[in-house]
Parts: sequence; structure tokens; C-alpha cells
Amino acid sequence: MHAAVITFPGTNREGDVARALKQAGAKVTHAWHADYELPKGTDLVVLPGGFAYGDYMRTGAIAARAHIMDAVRAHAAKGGYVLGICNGFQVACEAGLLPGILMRNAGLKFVCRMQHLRVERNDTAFTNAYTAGDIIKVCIAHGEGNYICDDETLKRLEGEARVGFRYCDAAGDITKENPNGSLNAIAGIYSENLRVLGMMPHPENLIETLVGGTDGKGLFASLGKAA
Amino acid sequence: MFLKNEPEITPELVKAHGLKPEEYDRFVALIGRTPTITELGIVSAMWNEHCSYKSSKIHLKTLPTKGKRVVYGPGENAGVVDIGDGMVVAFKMESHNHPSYIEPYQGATTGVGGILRDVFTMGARPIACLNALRFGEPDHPKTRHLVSGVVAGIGGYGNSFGVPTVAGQVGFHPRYNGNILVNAMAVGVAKREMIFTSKATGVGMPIVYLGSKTGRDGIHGATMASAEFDDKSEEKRPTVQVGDPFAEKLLLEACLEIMAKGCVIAIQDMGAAGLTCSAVEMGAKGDLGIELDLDKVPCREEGMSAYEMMLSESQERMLMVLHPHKEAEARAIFVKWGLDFAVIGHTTDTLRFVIKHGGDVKADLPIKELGDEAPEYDRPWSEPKKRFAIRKGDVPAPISNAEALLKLLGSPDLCSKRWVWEQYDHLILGNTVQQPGGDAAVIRIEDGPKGLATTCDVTPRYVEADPFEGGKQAVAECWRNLCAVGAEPIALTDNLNFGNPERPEIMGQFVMAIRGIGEAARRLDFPVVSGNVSLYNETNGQGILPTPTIGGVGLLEDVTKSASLAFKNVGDAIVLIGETKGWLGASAYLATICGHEEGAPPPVDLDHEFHHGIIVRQLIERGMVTAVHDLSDGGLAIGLAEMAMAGNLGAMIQDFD
Amino acid sequence: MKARVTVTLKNGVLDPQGKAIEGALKSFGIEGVASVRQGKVFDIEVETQDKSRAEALLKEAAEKLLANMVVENYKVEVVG
Amino acid sequence: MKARVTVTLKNGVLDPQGKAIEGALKSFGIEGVASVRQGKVFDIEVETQDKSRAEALLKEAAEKLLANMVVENYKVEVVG
Repeated sequence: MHAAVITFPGTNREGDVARALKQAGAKVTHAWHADYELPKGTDLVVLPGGFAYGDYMRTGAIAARAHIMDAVRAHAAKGGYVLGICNGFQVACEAGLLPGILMRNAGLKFVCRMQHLRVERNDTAFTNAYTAGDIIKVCIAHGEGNYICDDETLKRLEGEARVGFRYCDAAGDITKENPNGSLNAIAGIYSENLRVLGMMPHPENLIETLVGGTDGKGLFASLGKAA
Repeated sequence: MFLKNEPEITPELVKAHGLKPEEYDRFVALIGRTPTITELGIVSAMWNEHCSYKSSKIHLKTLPTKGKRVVYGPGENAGVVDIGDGMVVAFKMESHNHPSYIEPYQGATTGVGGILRDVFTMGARPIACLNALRFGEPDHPKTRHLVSGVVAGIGGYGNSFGVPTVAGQVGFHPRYNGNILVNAMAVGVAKREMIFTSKATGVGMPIVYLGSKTGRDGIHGATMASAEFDDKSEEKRPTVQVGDPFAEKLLLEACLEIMAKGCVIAIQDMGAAGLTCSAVEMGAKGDLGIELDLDKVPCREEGMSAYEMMLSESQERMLMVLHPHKEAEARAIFVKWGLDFAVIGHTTDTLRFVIKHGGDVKADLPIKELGDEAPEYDRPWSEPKKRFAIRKGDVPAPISNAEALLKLLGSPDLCSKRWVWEQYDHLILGNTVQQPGGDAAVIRIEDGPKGLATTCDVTPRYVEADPFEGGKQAVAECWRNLCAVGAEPIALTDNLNFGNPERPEIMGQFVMAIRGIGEAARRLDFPVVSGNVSLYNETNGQGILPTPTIGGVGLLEDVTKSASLAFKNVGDAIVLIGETKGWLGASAYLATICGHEEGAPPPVDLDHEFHHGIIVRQLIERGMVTAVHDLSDGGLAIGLAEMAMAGNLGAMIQDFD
Repeated sequence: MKARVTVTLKNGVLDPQGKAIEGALKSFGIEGVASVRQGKVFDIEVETQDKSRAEALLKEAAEKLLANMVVENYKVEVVG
Repeated sequence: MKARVTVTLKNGVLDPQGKAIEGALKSFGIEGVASVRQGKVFDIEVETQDKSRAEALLKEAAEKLLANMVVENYKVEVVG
């Protein structure tokens, strides 16, 4: 599987996600925000974590209008895979790849800690290595992770089972330990064709026991099998 | 033309620049004429406490700075220490105490931004940040505002820049009510041959201005750092320096790229007194003159005078001596990253520091003497009187030990600081092997197996009670914390925060603390490779607790073999290393439970510290221990409680007596 | 020519910051505040002296970047 | 009673956000923007119907919380 990791000015987790992809056997190339095309043969575009353009004015807003994003939208329109993590999820929403917006955390503070998630479905390219209903422990590190959308969109996301992950506690209770106030404890959502996934938590930082756990490996292993 | 329409240099103007009359006379004698206003501004920055270390230099010289691993000691932007396999670690600590009291958010952000630049200007990529914070009492009216501002500022900068903030201290004491402390530390790694210094070489080499544009930020920021605070400090609002972590991330990537492409001869970050200190030091170290044309300096405000440009402390700026044939390549890299790149002058063989602006010469000064001839004081100091010891027999227990334990665990200094460090991204870069909350943070270097341990420590109550023993204890505790995670301590940096050196008793605290630090550093083979001095931390004549923060770095050959403090298994035996003598002087128990801080602090036996450290490291290396914790504030009871809580396991302790 | 673009949240859209400010004001002992909603202002200087061209340019800037049309409204005032 | 408090950066204080927006607008081909500075607006509803009491209350709120008096200015407009 060939993954293109995009770097915007201010992106800072491109190295972390590249490491996780390589560990899962993917071929990784880095693309620059000012390029007009994606690298040849790209199966998966990754919008990594960070503070693109300093998160100024609105997280992901400026990056979402970079040249490369036209190529990313075209890639997604053709059925290509796109994974947006944290800042990448914010960029994906601002770029129209996914609905809704990530607003300031309800507690108004940046939060970095371990976080349990419930895997809502495992029949997608991103989660086939998990079991539906799995409780996994990854980490979060964000100040604007409060997922908000209008009622219409929320109904469709739930009705079409496009919620990928929900925040929960160790026992899987999704009414507990919501770190930012997201509607319905939403931590990640899919596009209609299930080929674009945006998520606030960082699976790429939980791929080794040495640094806290391996529950994040499943996502990258799934991608390895899918493409 | 020279000396055209210069304002008259009056005694009031000299005083406003923080120069004593005799210091001004010394400067006039040096240059043989009345200085221009720009020259007065330059010397006021070069000769203030912050840049010249005039009250501390003779004492700092007594500290041990050599060692088998030391590549660069104090004098460079950061200390550089060899860690084997052609790699080095660069680190330093600096304070931003006064700006943070006036504007906590920006004071903290610019503190973190400045120390990060000190590391990557050496060519090292930052891999960890730490911070030591001291605030007033929790219920003091300003404390809440200062704490939220400083913590948000540190997180706001470090998280965006993309370096994990992994360790530090947060303490509260009434003596910091009017004067908080914000000490920031950064640690970076590099290949040894990729290290750059600030020494210019070669005549006629272009001097290049890199990074963000210049504004009127923080003019007199450097001199303010040495200005005592009084209640009117709210009015005395210099234009506050504003940090831009986004610009700093671009500056990091652009600088590392031009360094890798061989464009750089010498490079220096613009810190306190911006262009002035960086340009003078760059020339003086290389025995070269510097000529600058300020018309070429990228400014973001119109009509800035030479004076303002030379003293501006706008953030995210660097100064570089460029290989001339590499100009186009270096400029293209800076354009790619959206940053300014302007040739603003060149090196000369005149040993003069010449500043031109609008066709006029605004300054023409002897570059070597500007630094070397700075005043150096051997200020009078009085030795603090020794206090008598307080033993456990001397103190009736006001409440039961069980209640005392809970009260201590809940006290502001000893309680969990998760509420602080969870606002810092401590997981980015995916190499955080041990997170905050332990004795030291442990960071893997690239893909391992090597790793670094890092921590910062000091117990200000001890230093107040006996600066010599307190100084020794700060170094010893830092050394112990590194050993406790299984790392070999290799070098330390320090941030010496003290009151007004013109008061003999404060100067006495400073001198004795440095002696203590030096003795411990020598005995533990733990050299001082960088540091910072922050004096005049005093409000309305009341000084802070003497706070020599010690920042240590240790090496783990195999990072998978680090130890943590959490109890792991039921049934493990608990072993106490070292003799328990029941010292209570200046202890957390006396302060929190008995409400006073009398008595002498526990004396530090450096031989025992050294041998205990080696034993503990060997036990960890051989996998013979499952948990290790150093005992410090609160002693054995708090130590055991922390191990139990971290491991979610209980503990049965025999009765001692 | 100077202009101001004001961007505010659409009615009904949750405003965590506004809610937190309401709480903070109470903790400062400032009573009598029913609700707070936070928005953004952009003070922009445009090179053109032609008012209508300035308005058109700022409208484009607002819809393309300054406002997220899913949750925000914007207003352009050319101050002249 | 409705009111708006507008908080803007003092002159000369660096505005990293404004700087980034200027760069972004240029790179999307929106020409003719000389400078951008970002500020905040607070749309506040107060219970009192007395204009001067409302103004006094909002002035206190601005100085104590909404504006950072070291680097920002504020303006109170009671809309009525």
C-alpha cells in the first residue's frame, strides 16, 4: 500500500504517522502542501496531526485551501482513501471531505492523555483488523476536538453508521470520559463511501509497548490489508 | 556623517537605561567621547545584569564545566555533551520571570520560544522541553490568573512547535507572590559534526538576518530583566514580546535545512537585546569587526530608529554568517518556508562594531571591549548564619501521622500536577518512554536503543535555610532522580533565580549556593555545561526564596531498561537504601503541618549519594528491581504513597522504632 | 481603505467559549449577564479606494476563508 | 438589553494570526489586501434595562476578563 503523507507549514506529526505506516509495511512518500499533484500511485493520502498554519484563525482553515487539497479532493472523488488525524481531521472538514466542524474543547483547555475509544464497525479499510465494539486505548492531544454538526448531518451520520469511533471509559461507557464535548461522543467519522476517515485521537502514537501500548497498530494493519 | 542631531545624554537618560553613573563614566573613557543615543542603548543592553553577568561572573567561574563528555561548556547558546555513536545532546535552561509577571501568557511563550532557539541554533533538533514554575500562595489574588496564563502559554507554544513537554516542577510559596519564576529548559540531539557555534570566521563574510520581521517588541526587555519590581510595574509596560510558535516551527526547519546544505559559517539566535548581543558576540568571539546597515533590516513597523532596531526583542529571529557562494540556495530555502532572509552587513578586520542607518553612522564601538570591558563586580556579601538542627524528638506532632500524610499529599507543592502537564503535549514524536509524574522523564533517541533521561529540581526552603547545603541538595536530588530511572547522569544546566545582589545577605545566598552546587557537581562528576542567572527577583524590597533550579540530563544505553516508581507486583519486598536520621529542619512536614520553616536542612553526604546512585543503576541494569523512587520532599511516607498510588497497590511497612 | 469583517456563530450553534465566559464572569462577581457568544473581527486594509470593489473583495475573502459558512455568518463594513 | 464588546490588539503588538491570514489570502489569489489584524467580539445580553448600568457592567467585564489590558483595547456598544 502506497501512502502519501502531506506536510503543511506547522504540521508536526508527519514523522509519527510515517513510522506507524512503515511499521505496517506501507510504502510512504511525503508530499508538500504547495505541490499541485499527489505522488504517482498514491493509494492513501494522510493528513497528519499538527498545527498547520499555527491553527490560526480557525484550525485547518488555511491548510484546507492549499493547492495540494484540490488533488486530495480529486483523489477522494475517484474513491481513493484519505486518513485525517487530529489537525488532519480539521483540515478534512474545512476542505469539504467530511461534514461538520471541530470547535474549541468544552473545557477550553488543551488535553493530552490516554483515551479509550469504542470501535463502532470493523467492515472498513481502516478497522478490519479490529472487532466491532472493541475498546481500544490510544491517546489524544488537542485543543479543538469538539465535533459539532447540524442535526440533519448528525442524523445521517448515525443512520448510515458513519461514526468510526466514540470516546468512552475503560468499560466502554460512551457517556463517560468525553474529553472535549463532541456530540454523541464522536471521535471519528467516515465519508459516505467509507473511504475517508477523520479522527481526533492519535493511533500512530500507540504502536509500541515501550511508549504506552499497541492498540493503535490495528488501524495501520487494516490499511495494509485493504489497499 | 557621524553624530548628527543626537539627543543630549543627560544623567536621567543614563539612569533610565539602568546604568550606574560610574558605569557610564567607564563607557565614556572606553570610547573617548560622548556616546550617541544608539551607542548608549547598545551598552545598556550589553552591560546589564542579564547579558554581562556582572554580579555573578566571578562566582560562576568556580563551577566545574569540564568533563570527558563535554564538547561545549558555558559560553555557547547551549551546552553540548557527547553521548557516543557520533551523537551529541545540546541543552540549556533560561528564565522569563519578569515578562511573565506582567503578561503571563506571552511571557511564558517567549520563554519557551527563546530556549528552543538556543538549542536549534547549535544545529540540534529539540526532542524534549521542561519547565520549573514558582508561584505565590494559591489564594493570593493574582496567582490564579498567573498560573492559567503561564501554563496555557507554555502549552500553546510547545504543543504548536511540536516538541513534547515531559518534565518539570510547579511550586507555591508566599515569597513568590509579587515575583513568579518561569524557568524553561530544552533538550536537543544532533550528529556531532553538525554542531554550529556563534563564532564568526573570515573577513567580508555576509551577515544574514533570518526569521520574522522586527517591531518595537520588548524594547528594554533585557534591561527590564534587571529592573526591580515595584507596585507601579503594571504601568511600566514595555511593549510586550509576542511569541509565534508557527513562525518558530518554520524557522527550525529552515535553519536545519541550510545547516545540512553547508550554507552556515556561524549562527546565533537573537535573544535578550536582539540584534545587539547576537551581532557583538558573533564578531567578538571570532576577533572580527561587524558592520551592519539597518536600512536592510526587515521591519514590520514604519519609521523605526536605529536605537529601536538594535534593542528590539521581536521573537523568532536569528543572525547568521553565510558562506557567500551559498546565498541563492539559502535564500530559496527561506522563501520556501515563508521567512525573511536579508543580508544586513558583513564581517570586517577593524574589530569595530559599526551601525549605519539612513546613510549616517549611528554607532562605532570597539567590539572586543564591549564584552570584555563590561563591569565585573565582587559585591560585598554576608555569610548566612547557620541554623541549628531540628530532630524528630524536638517536634510534638500536632495531628496523627495518618492525617499528616493526607494533608501533605494534598498540599499545593506535593499534590499530583496532572492538572498541569495534561495541558502539555507530552506524547508527540512517539518517543516518550516515561511520561511526566515520575522521578525523571525518559525519551528514546530516534529509533533507540539509546535514550535520555531529564529532570529539573530544587528545594527553595532548603536553600533559604542554608544556601550551601541547599545548593548541594539541588544537584544531588537531580542526580538521584536520573539514577532512579536507570540513567547515567552526564551533565547539568542551571537557572540561578535570586533577589537583589546589591543586598549583602542576598549576595551571600548566591555565593554560598554556587559553592554548594560546585562541590556537588565536582564530587558526582556532573559538570555544568550551560545556565542562566536571573537577579533582582524582588518586589517592594522583599526577595524571593533563593531558587537555583538544576536541570539534569542522563544517558541510557538501552532505553528499554529504564525503571519507574510504580509498584508492580503483590509480594515484592520494599528496600530502603540510605540511613534515616529523622531530619525535620526546613522540611515539608514542618511547613505544611506545623506552619513554620525553621531549622537547618538535611546535610548532603555526597559520597553516599554517589555510591547509592551507582548501586541503584546496577540493580536496574541487571533487572533485579521492579520499581525505584528517590525520597525528597515529604520523605519516606510521601515516597511510599506515590509508589503505591502509581502502581494501584498497597504496602505493608514494619514499625521502625 | 479600512474595513471590518465581523464573523459570528449562527444561532443555535453551540458556543463552548461563550458558556465558559458566562461562568467566569459570575465567579468574578459580575452579575446580570444573561448570555455571552464569542465571535471574531478582522480589521483589514485594502489597497483599492473604490468602495464597491473593496466590498466585493472582502465578501470573497470572507466566504473563501474568514468564515466557515457551515456554522458562521459574516458582515462586511467598509469604514472608508 | 443586547450589547457588543469588541476587543482588538493595541498598535505595535505583533499579531501572528493576522500575519498568517495575510499570507493565506495572497496565496489564494485574493489580491489587494494590505494588512489584516484579528480581534474578538462578545455579543452579550444583560438583564438590566438601564443603559448606563449596562455600560458600567460591561466595562468591568471587559477589564477583568474579556480583554487583556496589557496588549488589548476594548470598546463597549450597548445596542438596546
